[in-house]
Amino acid sequence: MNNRKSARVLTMALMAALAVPLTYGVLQLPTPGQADAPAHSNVSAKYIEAGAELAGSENLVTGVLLNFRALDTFGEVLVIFTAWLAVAAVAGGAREAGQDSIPPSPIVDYVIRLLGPFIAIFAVFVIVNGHVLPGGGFQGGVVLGAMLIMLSLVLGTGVVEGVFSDRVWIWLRAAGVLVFAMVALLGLPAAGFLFGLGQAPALRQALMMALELAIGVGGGAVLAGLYFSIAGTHRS
Amino acid sequence: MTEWPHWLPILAVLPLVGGALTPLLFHRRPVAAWFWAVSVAAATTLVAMTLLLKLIASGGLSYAVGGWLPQYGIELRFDEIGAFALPASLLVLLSLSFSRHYVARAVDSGRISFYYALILINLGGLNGFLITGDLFNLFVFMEIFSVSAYALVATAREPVAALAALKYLFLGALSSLLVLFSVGVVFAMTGTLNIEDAAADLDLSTPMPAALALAGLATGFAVKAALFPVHFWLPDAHAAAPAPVSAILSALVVKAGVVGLLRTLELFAGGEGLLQPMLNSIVWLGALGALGGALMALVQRDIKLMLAYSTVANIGYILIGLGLSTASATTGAMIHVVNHAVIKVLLFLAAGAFIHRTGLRCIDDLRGLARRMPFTAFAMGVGLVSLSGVPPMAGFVGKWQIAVGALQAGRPILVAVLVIAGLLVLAFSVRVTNAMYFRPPSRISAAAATEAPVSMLFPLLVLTAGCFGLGMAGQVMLRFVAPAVPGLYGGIP
Amino acid sequence: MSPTDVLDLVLLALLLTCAIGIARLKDLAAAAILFSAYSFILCLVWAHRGAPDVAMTEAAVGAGITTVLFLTVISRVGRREK
Amino acid sequence: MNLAAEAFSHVDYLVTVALFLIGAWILLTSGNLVKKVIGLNIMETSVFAFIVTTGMIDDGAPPLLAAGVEGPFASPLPHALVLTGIVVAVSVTSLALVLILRVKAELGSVELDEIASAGEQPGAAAPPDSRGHAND
Amino acid sequence: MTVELFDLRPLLAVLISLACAGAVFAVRENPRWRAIWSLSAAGVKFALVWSMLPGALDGKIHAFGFGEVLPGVAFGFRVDALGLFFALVSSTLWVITTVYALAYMRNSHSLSRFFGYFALCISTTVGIAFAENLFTLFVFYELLTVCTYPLIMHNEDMAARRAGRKYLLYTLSGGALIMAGMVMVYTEAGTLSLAEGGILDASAGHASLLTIFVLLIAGFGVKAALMPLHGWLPAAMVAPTPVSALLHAVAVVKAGVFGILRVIYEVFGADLLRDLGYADWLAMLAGTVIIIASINALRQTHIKARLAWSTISQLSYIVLAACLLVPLGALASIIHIANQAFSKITMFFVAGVIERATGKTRVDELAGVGRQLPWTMTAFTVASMSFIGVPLTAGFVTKWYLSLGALQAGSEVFVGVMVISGLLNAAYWLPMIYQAFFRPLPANRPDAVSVSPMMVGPVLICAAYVILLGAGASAPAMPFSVAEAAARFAIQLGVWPQ
Repeated sequence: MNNRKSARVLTMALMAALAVPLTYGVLQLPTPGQADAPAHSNVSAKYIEAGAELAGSENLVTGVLLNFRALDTFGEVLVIFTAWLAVAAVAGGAREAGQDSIPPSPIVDYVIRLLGPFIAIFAVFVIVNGHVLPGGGFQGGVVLGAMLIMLSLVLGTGVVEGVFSDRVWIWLRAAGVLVFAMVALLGLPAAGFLFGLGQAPALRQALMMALELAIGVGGGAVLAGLYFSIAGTHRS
Repeated sequence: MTEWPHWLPILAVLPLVGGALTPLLFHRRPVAAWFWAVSVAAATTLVAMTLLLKLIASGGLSYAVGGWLPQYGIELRFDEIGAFALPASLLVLLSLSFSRHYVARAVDSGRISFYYALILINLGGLNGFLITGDLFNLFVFMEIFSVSAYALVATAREPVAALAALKYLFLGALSSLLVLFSVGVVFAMTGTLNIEDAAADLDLSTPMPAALALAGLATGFAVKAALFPVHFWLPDAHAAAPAPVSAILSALVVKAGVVGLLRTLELFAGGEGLLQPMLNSIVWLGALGALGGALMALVQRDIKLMLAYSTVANIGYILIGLGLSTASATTGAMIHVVNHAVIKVLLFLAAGAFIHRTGLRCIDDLRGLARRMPFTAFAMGVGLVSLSGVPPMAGFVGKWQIAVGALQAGRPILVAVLVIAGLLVLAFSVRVTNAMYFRPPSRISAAAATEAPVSMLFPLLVLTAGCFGLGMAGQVMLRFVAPAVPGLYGGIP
Repeated sequence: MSPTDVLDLVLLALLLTCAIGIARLKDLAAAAILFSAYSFILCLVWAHRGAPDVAMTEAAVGAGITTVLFLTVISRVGRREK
Repeated sequence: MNLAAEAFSHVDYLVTVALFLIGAWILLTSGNLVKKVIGLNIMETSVFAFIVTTGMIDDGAPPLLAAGVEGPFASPLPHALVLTGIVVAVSVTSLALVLILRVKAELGSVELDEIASAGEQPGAAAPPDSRGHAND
Repeated sequence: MTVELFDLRPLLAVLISLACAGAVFAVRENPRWRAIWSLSAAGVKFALVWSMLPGALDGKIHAFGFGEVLPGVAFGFRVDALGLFFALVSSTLWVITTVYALAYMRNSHSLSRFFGYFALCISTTVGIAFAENLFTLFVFYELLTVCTYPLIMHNEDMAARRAGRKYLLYTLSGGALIMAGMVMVYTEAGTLSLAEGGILDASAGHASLLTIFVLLIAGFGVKAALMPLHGWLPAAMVAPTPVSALLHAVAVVKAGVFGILRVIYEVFGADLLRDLGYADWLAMLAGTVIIIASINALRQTHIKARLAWSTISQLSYIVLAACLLVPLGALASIIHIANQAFSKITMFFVAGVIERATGKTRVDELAGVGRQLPWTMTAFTVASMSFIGVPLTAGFVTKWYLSLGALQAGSEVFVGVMVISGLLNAAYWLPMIYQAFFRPLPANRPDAVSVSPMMVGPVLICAAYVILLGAGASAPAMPFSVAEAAARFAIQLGVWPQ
């Protein structure tokens, strides 16, 4: 307990020591919000000016994610899949027959049962309109995941997880990685790895849609899977 | 084959996708999973070799992902630093081949396919980290190999594994955040994420924000590299993990931090005034790490802890070399990154073979094993000798270059540090070899042990040969890495 | 000082108070709930910064999923911090 | 005076710095593993807030080029980065949480003090596998 | 005046005993094949080294290079007269010692390990002798440490382990010093290859030159048991007698002094050292060591311990002579490598024989042993005469030229040192001989066990050689002529002051 005290004092000193240069440093950064700051004038300007046509998405964020910085997105899909792999690999021992964490009140139960389908539809909507409206694969995916988790809160993890067999779940979770890899490799003979989808508009739309769906489904399934692993399931 | 332009992304994507597929295709089929993992790693090694040939033939390679101009898309590069991908892939291949029988005892059967998947993904993340020319992409790949590394530590059966992994995770996440924050600062200052562009645009006239970014990047990568004051996460994690994982962590994942520091140096190549203080402090911290790590290694009873602390010491050497920023010291550091990787994998795998056969990991319990497991013991001996930097073994080349660099920089004290640290390494090497060779067995499991299976001996054999070969090949490697140096320190010679 | 600025400042102040509250709370469950509120405020800030995508994601992940995960774990390991 | 103006124009940055420090404080001082993870999350969100701020633009529109919307638009790049970052963050958080569950199951507590006092120095004496001793 | 010619023999001479070691390890515990391999390898190496003698005598230099490991750091062999001289001594003695060891070590444990490392030691010793540059020298010097360690630890008991630990502590630290010195030499001179006349020059500045000198001399001085770095040598007495012979006469200590010679004559060079004046200090040290070590030897009661201290003092002769930096001094120091080797190995063999035959190991137990083992004790007498410096024995040659050298260098004090140490030698060898021959064998002393001729034979051969070295020193193709040639190169003087 005593060394905890000293640790606190030490950390406090560290924080103070950090605070000064951090504050001083950020104060000298270009003022946020100014249109002439490098953050806007340099690359972003190009995106805003030509990004929509080049990337074929009026939602520039989606365009950046799926085109200019698609490799990041691929990495991101992999990180979250890796996270599930990791959780599954580690949780294996810790998983006991899970009691569901929070016993929900009947009203919450009812509301969530009622909302479930609508949320699902909303998620799909977010996914498929990612190129024109706010949203896209991830955004929809996390909504999907949130819905699955809410449902398993009220119905019990086992029920929701039982919808699919383990093998189906695992393929769903890998969907993002696999589809992404396929799209990426598709380009190899032609324009190159993760080719800018700029060539044929029709093909572009199809591929982007496929990517968005895969990312959404994969993300949702993984997030649900994370919850299942942590909450523990009724099946060993 | 070398004409085909797309090898660069494949280098990272192949192990990543291969890893993701492992549990899908081979869940609960350990041998098949092992075979798959080994072949993927082998293929990756071939890709890396192809790239190396291209590099030697035609100088640095650059690849615009998706055909977008580097500044707007993501640029991949393959330079002398990124060439570390070849030893990385090769060492992972060897560790995987070693794992076959090891995991059967060290990892729950249900998790084995995950184990292989995580190792492959770790390799993919490392390769991506090594070849990317984009700051944020650097962060993403760093997270890939970090997350897989945290999990790999926890796949071990030891009860403390989870806690060790958690410590590792907290420190790792902290360092990742520092890096991400600095990336944000650089973006706010330059509006670009491409390392070369940023290096060109970065305004170093007003020191402060740049210094902030530099400090953040340096600290973040220093934590990843287990530089002395922030090394404390390393020993527990590396000792708790399964031996092949310890090998990969100690040999490769930690080195990623060093590579990150090199990239930082590239990013700030313009600002000698900024770099010099950082480099100085790195030198002294490296010296402390070299001595402290060796001392701690000396007092350990658990052989894997001993090896883990010696990693801290060797990182110390490497960072001394980086910080000195004389040509020979820097090249020495780069070479030692590779040579230490080979040595350390050899040592951890040999220790793993002992643990696999006897279940013993206390140095005093290894007595008499040289008679029961002669090849493994020999490999261990060779590894320890070359770790201590005795010529003509692998460990010598880097230390020699660093020592020469230290004298050229007019800091003979650092030579003394290197020499003393080398003596300490010799001291604990003697402890181990004495136990293995000149003591009667003290435990039944040691007296009854049999030589490790071929799938374990083969990697040991290759690595032992490597320890000799790399010692002889110093000149070659020196010529290879030399071109990378001028790009690093800007004004400093 | 335009009303939007005022709104900004209020939100930022709320953020800080939430964070400090989390630091001070000894009850983990309460801290987790407060973290959810914190994330929600943050996503309001972002929505107001012209980043709807990020706001949406943060709402679902930060305020939603992460909090649920926290609560699940806390229900297993006990909610009092010593 | 000038400093005050600076501080006001950079208030977003200052707040993110404050949040970063608070998160770090929790992460470093709390002895409870779960609390540490919460602190980690605060740090992460603070960095995200920082990056979003770099891309914001005064009374600018979201980067959605629907017909008729006039600029200035906020920079889309930071938003993309932060989206990625959020997913990474949730991955790390969940891994940390499941590790905590295992620590609880194997060492019986999630309080570092209790763990330290309860048993051996973690890692230092990682016990030789029972297999080994069983033979003796 | 010297011709370099590419030649495979230096490499072969090193590899042959390496191969022998491999073969011995391979044949596990099969005594016959072990003996065959060891002896044949010894013979072949002996022939190889001798075959290079004529060339070396008329100034040819056989060389074999592997090229550079790092810039300026090459790995290669170069057989000049000095190296050949050292190789001659060690390869000659290896044959004899192998024969002796085969008999002495019979029915000891893990013999393949013993003879394997035994061979490795000689391999590395020849490597040291033929090293073209400081780096190669250092590599083999460290290898020698590694290879002798298992021999010292052979008995695997507490005492052996303590001795082994002490040995490693000393020699490895010495290696570290050399390493540091080497780096400094490289940064000052830009090369590491040894050259007559030295590779350093005064431009390096006093500070670094002195550091280099101290580092290198101390580093090699450890193996050369130069006081105060001698601690490991008496402790290593616990090793089996052939090992002691190896340590004291053939390999280890000689590697040390050889290294010192290389440093003095071919890293610094006589002229530079004369200007710097470091050598005088080293000479003083050596002189005092000669006296102190002799006095210590006087106080020892164990035969082998007395031999050890005598070794320490004898080695300082070599260092002292080398530090005179004059031709005759160089000659004396080089020739003494051979003289001390043969005389001292005789004594160790004798000690071994006595131990095996009568089980006696202490000086005061020697009464009457002369009657039991007349031949052996005669050999012992010859050896001790040589150490005392009686004419017609090897030791006399050394003392003669050393004194001449001292006069040549104008430091007569060392002649006095010669005389005193001669008296001291007499004081601690003669009583043993007196005991052995002129004191009656105590009653109830059991008869001596008969000792195999494979042990007595080497004793007599060595003794004969001691006389040969003394009486026929100037005969052609004797070590003396080689030493003379070596001294010429070392000191870079064509003409001898007669």
